[in-house]
Amino acid sequence: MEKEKPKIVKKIMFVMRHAPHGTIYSYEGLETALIMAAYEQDLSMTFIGDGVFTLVKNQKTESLGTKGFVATYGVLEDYGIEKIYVDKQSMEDRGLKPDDFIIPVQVKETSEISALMEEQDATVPY
Amino acid sequence: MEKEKPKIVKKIMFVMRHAPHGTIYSYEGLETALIMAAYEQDLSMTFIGDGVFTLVKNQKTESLGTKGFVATYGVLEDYGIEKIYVDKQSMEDRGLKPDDFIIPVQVKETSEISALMEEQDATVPY
Amino acid sequence: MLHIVNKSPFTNNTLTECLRFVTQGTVILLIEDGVLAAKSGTVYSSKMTETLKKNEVYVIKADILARGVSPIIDGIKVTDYEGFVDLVEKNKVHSWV
Amino acid sequence: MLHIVNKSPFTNNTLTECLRFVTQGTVILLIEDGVLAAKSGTVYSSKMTETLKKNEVYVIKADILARGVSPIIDGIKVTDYEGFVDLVEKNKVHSWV
Amino acid sequence: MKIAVQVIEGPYNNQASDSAYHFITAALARGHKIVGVFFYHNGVINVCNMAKPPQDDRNIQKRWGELGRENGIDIVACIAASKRRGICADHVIEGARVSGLGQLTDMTIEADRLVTFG
Amino acid sequence: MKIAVQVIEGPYNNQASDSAYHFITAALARGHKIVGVFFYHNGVINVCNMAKPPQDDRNIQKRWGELGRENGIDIVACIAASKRRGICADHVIEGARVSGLGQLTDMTIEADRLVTFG
Repeated sequence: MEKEKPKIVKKIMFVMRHAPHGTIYSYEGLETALIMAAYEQDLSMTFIGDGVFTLVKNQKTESLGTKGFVATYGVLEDYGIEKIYVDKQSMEDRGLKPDDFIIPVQVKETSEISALMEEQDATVPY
Repeated sequence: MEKEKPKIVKKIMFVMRHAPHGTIYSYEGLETALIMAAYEQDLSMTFIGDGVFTLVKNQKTESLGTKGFVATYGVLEDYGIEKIYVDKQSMEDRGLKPDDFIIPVQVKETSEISALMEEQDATVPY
Repeated sequence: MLHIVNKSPFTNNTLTECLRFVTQGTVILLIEDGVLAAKSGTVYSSKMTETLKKNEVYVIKADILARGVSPIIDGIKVTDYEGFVDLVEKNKVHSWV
Repeated sequence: MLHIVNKSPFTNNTLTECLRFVTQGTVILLIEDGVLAAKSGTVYSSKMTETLKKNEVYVIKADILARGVSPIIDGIKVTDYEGFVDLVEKNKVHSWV
Repeated sequence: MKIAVQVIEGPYNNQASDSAYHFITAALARGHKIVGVFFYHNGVINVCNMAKPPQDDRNIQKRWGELGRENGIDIVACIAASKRRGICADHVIEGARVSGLGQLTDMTIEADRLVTFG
Repeated sequence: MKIAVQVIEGPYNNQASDSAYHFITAALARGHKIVGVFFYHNGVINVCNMAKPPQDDRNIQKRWGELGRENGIDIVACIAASKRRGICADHVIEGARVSGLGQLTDMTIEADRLVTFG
């Protein structure tokens, strides 16, 4: 899709803190990320708290009758969103490890995530 | 208001667990209680968790520009809802005591509230 | 009595609060994000294991599958919406929404 | 950096999670039900007192008044919406919604 | 057994609508009677007839209308909650209606169980 | 300074709309520019023009329209989120509009700060 490219490139981080399925935040948040990806900004996505459940493998929503949107997170990289961070403590508190996720992620310490947040021009929380 | 009185009298408990103002549950929940009061059922209202903040004295919403509905809880008794229970631990965890409330309440132990819940025909959670 | 909880125990204190009011014979049903409490090896799982010593805990299978919750804590019973209905038929209900 | 929190710390873990990411110089602004964390004498107040040793904490006066939160913990600063705007002007912002 | 259902969150935004729907269809399959479904708080959004979700997704609002029509279930959204939110006034899905909190009261009194989804 | 605002919860149900409104009026009083207000998730309910709240209460939706018209602020609700919820299609308050997530992107890029209320 051809877009008139703005000259400004900003650092924008999506901060995902909601579990998938119980509420729509991680689904509609993904929609935002995919649209924003067309604007050639410096995007990243960080999973904190229950947000880390979003990327868990083997989510099967057929028996709920809802759209299984989580696989779509797999296309983030194709859309140029390559910086995917997971908060280590959130992951460990929930009994998860990097292998449990559908895509490769960068597991970060609390202090590293704080530093990344401070670098951003804007954070978009969902 | 004349209502055709149903012959059934049920024990119905409103269970209020939300803080006031941040969300509408305690306000719209009160609306339900006042309507249901006209049906001459055996009603009670129990405040658990952040619900205990609902009855706190000296709530001044003028500078928020919102409706100060909390005083309306004061009419519950006039509407025949006389069983007002407050969970003791929720109250103490939040640094509150019976004097802090706008109306007289019955402070109950956890086990007493459990027993009261089990007596109900229905609980209405807000 | 049947207590229904639909919130994640990692984000919200609803399940913890509910468990305080549980007595002998109370049944707990976890639905929606509430089923995250059924995952083994989390900071919440010992609380669930403790609860299972005195109370039955059920989860909705569709919610477990949707979230890929695995493995689940030993002793938690997996049911479907018809099982949910049966629990409601057998017990008085409180929804901790 | 300014962290904005609008949830009650008694119901939701948002403030606790936010405080984990706070560093030297981070400012915390409590709004809406978040101001309940400013009440003294609660199970959460020692956590706030600890936070105040390293960080500035603000609350919105209108939210404090609406909820009758009193007394508030020593050291917490009370501000209004214009003060909120000034904090946003001085700091990058993250909203913990 | 007679069951009343209350839903207090909006469709799609929260899973409550889906859970309530699956619970009700299972209750009907088990031979129980659903005395009514009452929508309150943001739940009132469930009966708006203008939903156009993505084609590969369920249409929650339409599904409520069908459930009401096909099973003779009273599907009611609270009028005060609807007015406050400014929705659904002239756009209520066929098979549902907007009415007062007295309907919730009637359902609760008539039913053996009230189950709330939120 | 240029500020963008996002609101992700519905009016009345959550205080987010009120906080955002008070924040914006204070920002305008301080001489800042509001580059836009974007409504997402249940926040889209903020722009429906059929609200009839009790007479002694504020009319949040109407207030957003006035804020947009009187201050030339772009007030935008997400179209995908609106369609899913089935609301506001032909009933958008004067002074607001329904558009895509590109608007949120534009606002975020243009602004010095994005503040989200939810």
